[in-house]
Amino acid sequence: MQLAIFWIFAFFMVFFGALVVLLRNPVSSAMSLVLSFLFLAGLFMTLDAFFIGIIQVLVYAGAVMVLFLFIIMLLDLKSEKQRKLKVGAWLGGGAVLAGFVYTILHVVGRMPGAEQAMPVLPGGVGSDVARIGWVLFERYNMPLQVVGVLLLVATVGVVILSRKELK
Amino acid sequence: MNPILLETILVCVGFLLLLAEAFAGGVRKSVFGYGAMVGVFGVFVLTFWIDAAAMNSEAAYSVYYSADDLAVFFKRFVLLATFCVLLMAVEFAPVLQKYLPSSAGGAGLGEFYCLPLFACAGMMWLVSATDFIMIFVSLELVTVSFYVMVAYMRKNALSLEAGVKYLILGALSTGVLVYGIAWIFGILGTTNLVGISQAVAVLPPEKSVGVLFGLGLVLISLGFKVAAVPFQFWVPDVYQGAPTPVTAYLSVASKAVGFVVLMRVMDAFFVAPYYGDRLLSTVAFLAGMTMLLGNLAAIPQTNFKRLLAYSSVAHAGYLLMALASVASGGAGYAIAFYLVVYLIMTMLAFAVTIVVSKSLGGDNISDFNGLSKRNPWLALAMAIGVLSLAGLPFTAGFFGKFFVFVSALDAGLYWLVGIGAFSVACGFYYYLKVLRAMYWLPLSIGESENTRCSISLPLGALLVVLVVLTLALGVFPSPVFALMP
Amino acid sequence: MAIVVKRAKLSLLEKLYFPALIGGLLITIRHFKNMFFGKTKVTMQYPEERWDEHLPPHYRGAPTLVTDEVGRERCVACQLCEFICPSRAITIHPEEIPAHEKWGKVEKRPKTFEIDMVRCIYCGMCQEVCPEQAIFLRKDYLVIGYSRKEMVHDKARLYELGGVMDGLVLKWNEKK
Amino acid sequence: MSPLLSLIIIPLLSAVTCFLVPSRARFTAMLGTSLNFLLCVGLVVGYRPAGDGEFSFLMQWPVLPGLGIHFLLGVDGFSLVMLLLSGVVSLCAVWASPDPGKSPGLYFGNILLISAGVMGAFTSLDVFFFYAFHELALIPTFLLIGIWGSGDRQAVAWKATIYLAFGSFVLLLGLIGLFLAMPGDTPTFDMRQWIAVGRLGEINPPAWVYFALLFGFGTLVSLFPFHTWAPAAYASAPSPASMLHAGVLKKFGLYGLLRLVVPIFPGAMIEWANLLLVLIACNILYVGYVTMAQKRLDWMIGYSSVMHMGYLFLGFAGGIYNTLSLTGAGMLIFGHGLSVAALFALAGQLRAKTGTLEFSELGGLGRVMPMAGLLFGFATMASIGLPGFANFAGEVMVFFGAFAGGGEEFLNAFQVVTVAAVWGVVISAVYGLRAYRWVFFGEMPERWAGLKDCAPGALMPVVLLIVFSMIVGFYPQLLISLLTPSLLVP
Amino acid sequence: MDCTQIYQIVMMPEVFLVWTSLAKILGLLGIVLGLVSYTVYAERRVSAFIQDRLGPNRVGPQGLIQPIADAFKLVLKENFMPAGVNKFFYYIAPKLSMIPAILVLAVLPFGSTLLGVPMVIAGIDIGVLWVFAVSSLGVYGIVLAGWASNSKYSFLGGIRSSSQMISYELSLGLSVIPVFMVVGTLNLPEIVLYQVKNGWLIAPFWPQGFDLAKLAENPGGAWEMVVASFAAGFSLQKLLLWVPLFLSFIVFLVSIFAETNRAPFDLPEAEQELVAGYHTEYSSMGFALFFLGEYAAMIAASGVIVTLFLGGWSLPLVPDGSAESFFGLSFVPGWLAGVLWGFVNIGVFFGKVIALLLFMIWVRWTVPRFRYDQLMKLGWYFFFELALFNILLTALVLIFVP
Amino acid sequence: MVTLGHYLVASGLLFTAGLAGVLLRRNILIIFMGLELMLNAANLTLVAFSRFHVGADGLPDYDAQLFVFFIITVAAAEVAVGLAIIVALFRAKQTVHVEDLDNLRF
Repeated sequence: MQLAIFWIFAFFMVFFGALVVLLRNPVSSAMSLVLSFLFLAGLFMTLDAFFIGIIQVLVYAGAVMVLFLFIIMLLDLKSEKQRKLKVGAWLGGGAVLAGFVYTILHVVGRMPGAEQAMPVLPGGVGSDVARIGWVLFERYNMPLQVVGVLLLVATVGVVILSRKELK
Repeated sequence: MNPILLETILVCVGFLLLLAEAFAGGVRKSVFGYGAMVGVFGVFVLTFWIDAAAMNSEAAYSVYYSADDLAVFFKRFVLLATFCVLLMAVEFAPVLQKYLPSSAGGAGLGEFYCLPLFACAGMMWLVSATDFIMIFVSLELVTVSFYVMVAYMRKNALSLEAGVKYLILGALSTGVLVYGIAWIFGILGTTNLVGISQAVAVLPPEKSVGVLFGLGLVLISLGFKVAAVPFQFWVPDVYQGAPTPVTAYLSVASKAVGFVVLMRVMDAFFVAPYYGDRLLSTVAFLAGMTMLLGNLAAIPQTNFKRLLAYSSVAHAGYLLMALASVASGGAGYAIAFYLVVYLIMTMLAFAVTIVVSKSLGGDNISDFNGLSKRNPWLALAMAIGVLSLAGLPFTAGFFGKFFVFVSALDAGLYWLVGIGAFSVACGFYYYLKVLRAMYWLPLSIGESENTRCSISLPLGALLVVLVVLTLALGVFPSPVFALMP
Repeated sequence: MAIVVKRAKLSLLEKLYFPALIGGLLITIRHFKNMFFGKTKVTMQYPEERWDEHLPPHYRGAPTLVTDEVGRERCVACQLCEFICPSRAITIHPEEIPAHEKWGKVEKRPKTFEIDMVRCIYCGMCQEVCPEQAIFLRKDYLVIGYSRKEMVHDKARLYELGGVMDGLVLKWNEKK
Repeated sequence: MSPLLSLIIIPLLSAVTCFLVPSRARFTAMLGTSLNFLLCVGLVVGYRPAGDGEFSFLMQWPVLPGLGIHFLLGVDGFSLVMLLLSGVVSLCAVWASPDPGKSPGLYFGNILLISAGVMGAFTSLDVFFFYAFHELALIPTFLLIGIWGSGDRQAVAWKATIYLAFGSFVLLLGLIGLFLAMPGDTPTFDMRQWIAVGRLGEINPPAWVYFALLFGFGTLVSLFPFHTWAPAAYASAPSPASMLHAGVLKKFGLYGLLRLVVPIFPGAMIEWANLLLVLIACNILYVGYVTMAQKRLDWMIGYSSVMHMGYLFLGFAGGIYNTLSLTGAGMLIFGHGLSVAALFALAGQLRAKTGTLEFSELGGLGRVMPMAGLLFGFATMASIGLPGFANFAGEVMVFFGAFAGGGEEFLNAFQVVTVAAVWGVVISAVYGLRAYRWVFFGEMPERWAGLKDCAPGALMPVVLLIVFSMIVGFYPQLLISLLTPSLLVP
Repeated sequence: MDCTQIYQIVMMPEVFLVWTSLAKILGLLGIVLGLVSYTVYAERRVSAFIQDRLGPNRVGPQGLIQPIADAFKLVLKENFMPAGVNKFFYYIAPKLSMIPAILVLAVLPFGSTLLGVPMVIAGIDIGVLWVFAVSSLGVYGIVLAGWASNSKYSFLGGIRSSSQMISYELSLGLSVIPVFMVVGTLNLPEIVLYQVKNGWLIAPFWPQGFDLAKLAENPGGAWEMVVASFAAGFSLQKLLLWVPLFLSFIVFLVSIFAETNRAPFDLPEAEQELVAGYHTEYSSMGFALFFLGEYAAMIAASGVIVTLFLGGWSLPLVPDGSAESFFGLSFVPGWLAGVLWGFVNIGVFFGKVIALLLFMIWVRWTVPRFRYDQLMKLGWYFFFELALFNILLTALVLIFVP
Repeated sequence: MVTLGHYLVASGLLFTAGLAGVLLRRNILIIFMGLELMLNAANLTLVAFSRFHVGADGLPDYDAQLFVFFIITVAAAEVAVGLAIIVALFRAKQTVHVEDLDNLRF
């Protein structure tokens, strides 16, 4: 059961992830990405990371990708015309990717803990949101502040960069 | 004083300036630039009062925030760099203004003065970070600030292109970094550098493949940040396109903190020779390629900022060489000193570029033609700057190279030193091109010797200080060592 | 030239928006309440309730032809109405009245008289122009049919709708 | 404060003054170099050797004690000779320089910077500053050639500067290697300690250091395969630059070889002597023949100066065996410096007058410029190494020393090369005298008829140089007594 | 296999969970879909009444069968696909707009318990986040419809919708944080239980501590009991909390209007400007799905508001489904009382939802539409700050007032 | 049985897909999407590791989940800024193809 769920989610996640790259229409790419993220969120849930999974949907599928879609539509990007295929670039890129996949398989294959089954969590421990909250505010308060500054900078930046007329 | 207050104060200054900028209508925008400078300088002064003991060792942040000597030194470094950049930014304002879509005078400048403050705070956090989470977060703060600053001149296609390129490459390196950290965390079970070094020491060898994989990815990402070949290809475009003060900032401060992170990360893995050896050889290899390519590619450049970009790659190569020779013990000093002198001379070069490009409207090397006839002193300052970059004795740059090569030779990296010698000769070649333009070549047709570049008082003062520092440190470098960790 | 309209300066209360909002809500709920409890009476339940008895005297319904009190066609097929009709709804084919007919004094009468009710706009110009006062707009508003053909009122139907009209000027009376 | 410091500071200050007040630049430069010259003479006169291997007029400031870098000045006999040479040539260079035309401040300032550089290099006892002061001259040379040079000046300046920069960087690496090889815990750049350690044989630096130093110093001195920058640069450079560079600055390399390499690398020098000798032979014979083939006076002088470096290297190579050879080398440095400076000064004057130095276009100038011709004759003879000039004394000592250097074996490499070197004297006589004839004798093209002889002010420096050369030539002991104690064979 | 075996299988925890969930899903879907169609009907009727009209009253008594007639009409119409559309996305967009609205319902506790089964399909710990996450997906349907239709009106509608929804999601998310700060959980059933105990969040000093059963035992002391329970529920903190929570409620409510594209924020489908916005080019079932999706979203949103602020399924007098007696009526056995109370709770919940729906309809026919820049300004300059400030206020109250 | 390796390979493939987008596509927006894929692959790796390495209390390592939280936040900010830049670029040059970004050449 667990395995089946994993396979479904993982397959579709990777499948739609690949579609992002393969599809010519930017909107299709973006929608594939959304689907990929949704399945990824599903995988998070199979890993008992509900909070992360939901945040994934909320932030990525709900906000980031809408922004993408919005921009694609705003710029009125049509399907990519078949530009001259650069064989060299594709071969080079393909070689890099193949090498990367090989490396990952190699690394995972040689990792001692890779065969380990998922440990069972103790029951009745309550919400993982609360625990993440505790860790966040007790241990990682400072990075949280830094992220706050980061968001401020991003906001200022976006206003500066996208406002029609600066005032 | 608790060291963590430094960044807090800086961020608060930035925040207040932003608010003031938003609500104060008629104030001249340069006021905010000077305000930011005052803030930076104030924090710089405060660094001499901090007391690492004031940090609560029980507090959670003590795990991932360290106020050791290295951190404090580079905090000061970053603050000074920010100060110079802000000064240059105020000077650069008219050029910037030209490329901003604004009706009212000075619109959008206030933010330009505030963003360096946040970037600076990010870098200060970064040099203190001893945990991958903190490293990641503050690195991103810096990077995002730079995205904005690089693309700031948004009516200028060059700046935007630079912004996009920096964005793509920056985000790529972020992705790689995160994936690498994930692997390191996965095998070692911690993101804390101290914890990592403890875990690495007792790690059974059959588990090391994953760590090595992650470490490699982290190295690649940091290679992007410090512009090491083959991850340097974004550098020339971004440097050329970005507003000049931002280029200076990017090439000095961002690179410096990249090296600090690299040092800290490498430090954590040195406990295990398995990683130490591989790391060192990798870094040495990178250093060789970086020096070679940076210098060779700089030779045919005709744009000064682009030239400085490649030269900055080359300097990254020298720094990497020092990093690869940590076995010699003095490498840390060499890196720190090199970065300090690099700060001074690069700022000098960029400050002059700003003056020239503001008056003559371009930053090609040909715009420097005949500068010695126009502004002899400006030309002299530039000459001293580029000669220092080339590493001529009696300039600070020479000491920088000297220490680097001493440590490299000490560590026995002879082949690397050989490449280094070749690179230095190349370096002479292209730096002399600037000298040639300023001293040999006549003015461009239709220009008279009387059209001088005007230099504002603050920038002139900055130039004088930088020249004096370049020369003084070229003769008497010990004050810097006194400040060093 | 552009006309600059000055914005009214709003008081704080007005800027707050909520009082006005609540005021608006109250108004609408009052309407709702009145309607709900049947206080408002504006809508007629049409098929059940009809207009007929409420129609005003000047109501202009379907155009019709009328006969006089003695059953004569008043229309003399002068075709003025056909001519005046703005929507060209009227088609008249005149014919001579055979002398052997009972009212064979005048020369013409409509052989066919058709008003296309799909086109008719109930303007009443035909009535106005008619020298014989033969065409009248009556109070029929239910002009319905299942096909276009049915919507064309022929002479018989027109007379059926129009009925008898007496007490009017009869110019040609003595000749009849 | 040591008088040595003023030797460096005076030209530096003068240079700054030149930059600030360009209109009075020549005067300032003359004043500064004269002062320096007098100071040098005074130092030589007032010098009392403190003992073998000891230095006088010491002063020391810590610069980077952690790495053992100090600002350390001091002189012994050898350095004094070099200082004297620098003083004379600097003065003459300024004195003999034609009107620069544009930017006199920059022009004289650069000359003074070169002067300050050589002064500093020869007075520094700290290897770091010894090296650094030499580099000080690099950029002024670049500018002087590039702005005021003649012919294909830009390419030449470029080539020379890159060559020198690369050579000196390799040299720096060699010095660092040496530094790292120093025994003991306290790092030091003190030349005295290095020499002492070398003499005691306590140091065993890796072989690459020797080659780095040989390559580095060799490039600066234009040792055979690395010499190509030199003739072109000298030919193109304005005469004061050539004078200073060929006369003094170039000798820095030999100074370093004699000072540092001889005591520290006796083993390597013996082991690789044959290689060096081959290079020297090439330097003398091959370059000699190339010199003969030159068609222009400035190129000829440039090549001749490269060729004469062969003698100096011979002295250095033989120096591992006897002091005589070393002393001769020291003497020859002095003599050659004077003679080549005189030649370049005159060539500069000629170029200023005629605008060309092609042999084919010149001829018979002795008739219109008798004084210049006379002095040129003297200078040529000095350069060939005829008796009566300092060069002769030096060459003789070198030949004797080197010939004896190779030991008892008959016809060993040293002897062969020495014989070749003696043949080189003949070669230099051939080209020197031929050039003299082509320029000052024979038929004179019509267009030179209106030429005037050089002004006395322009010839005085040449006279001064020749007089110095003759003094030493007639009384070599003057210098030998200074040189020998500091150039004792280990 | 006899009955007991079947019973055992059915009562196995996993199987039990499956079929009860299925039952709940079907039940809830039925209710909600019915509610959707009748909301459409209500919209028409209410708007008519407000405008002094009668509205649909022909099909069935008072027009109550009208929704069914509408449904038939829509299904039977031609499904017309204009030229030049992106077929795939044009086809899929209406579905995308419907699904999220229904998915939100999964975490809403629409009743207490019925026969011991909690009346929520998935009482997960991250309930509210689920609501936000899923409802934020609703924008895709609209945006894609606008884009795929190859029509300017649709496109503008889609663009407006996406930016509007993103903007208001911020204040939406921020405005409920005070609720979590007060309650301390994201689990929606627990939030409701908190309100049952401590009073509704919209009015935190609501009486607590009495229920009708006790009241029935002692009818004479009713007044005292009411007063006492008021007193028990009252505290300074609660009184002060009322301010931020009320602000939260307002902000949330307004943001919900924007999120569901309801007037006065119905710019994506502004008839006067954009014909019908993103669904201009849709007909038949495609159009119907958009319509239903919009109303389903309204219902879901009302459900969330009810759950978060208005006490969920609880009325102060209504015990949860475990009570032993039903108004003290002796002929009702204990188990039946529980069932009845369970139904009452469900009824209360949907009653509140319907009230809110009516409120939304009422507002729609009262308030004129905002201009686009006003809308954005309101969201970013006012509600965003207000929500932030509100969080701060709540924190201050929670920390400094005992 | 689902093992750690399953998740790691899945995330690795996702990372590769993202990398492919960056390397092979010329549309900046798609490249950017590829970058997001890469970040999310890293997130999956982190969460998988955190779940499979339970601590002494039997719970997953929440540090990693927190890291993921930060990554998501930062990525969102990055996307916002990035898209702003891309829009500005499009306004200036009417293109989002990397091949058209050729003003900066020597």
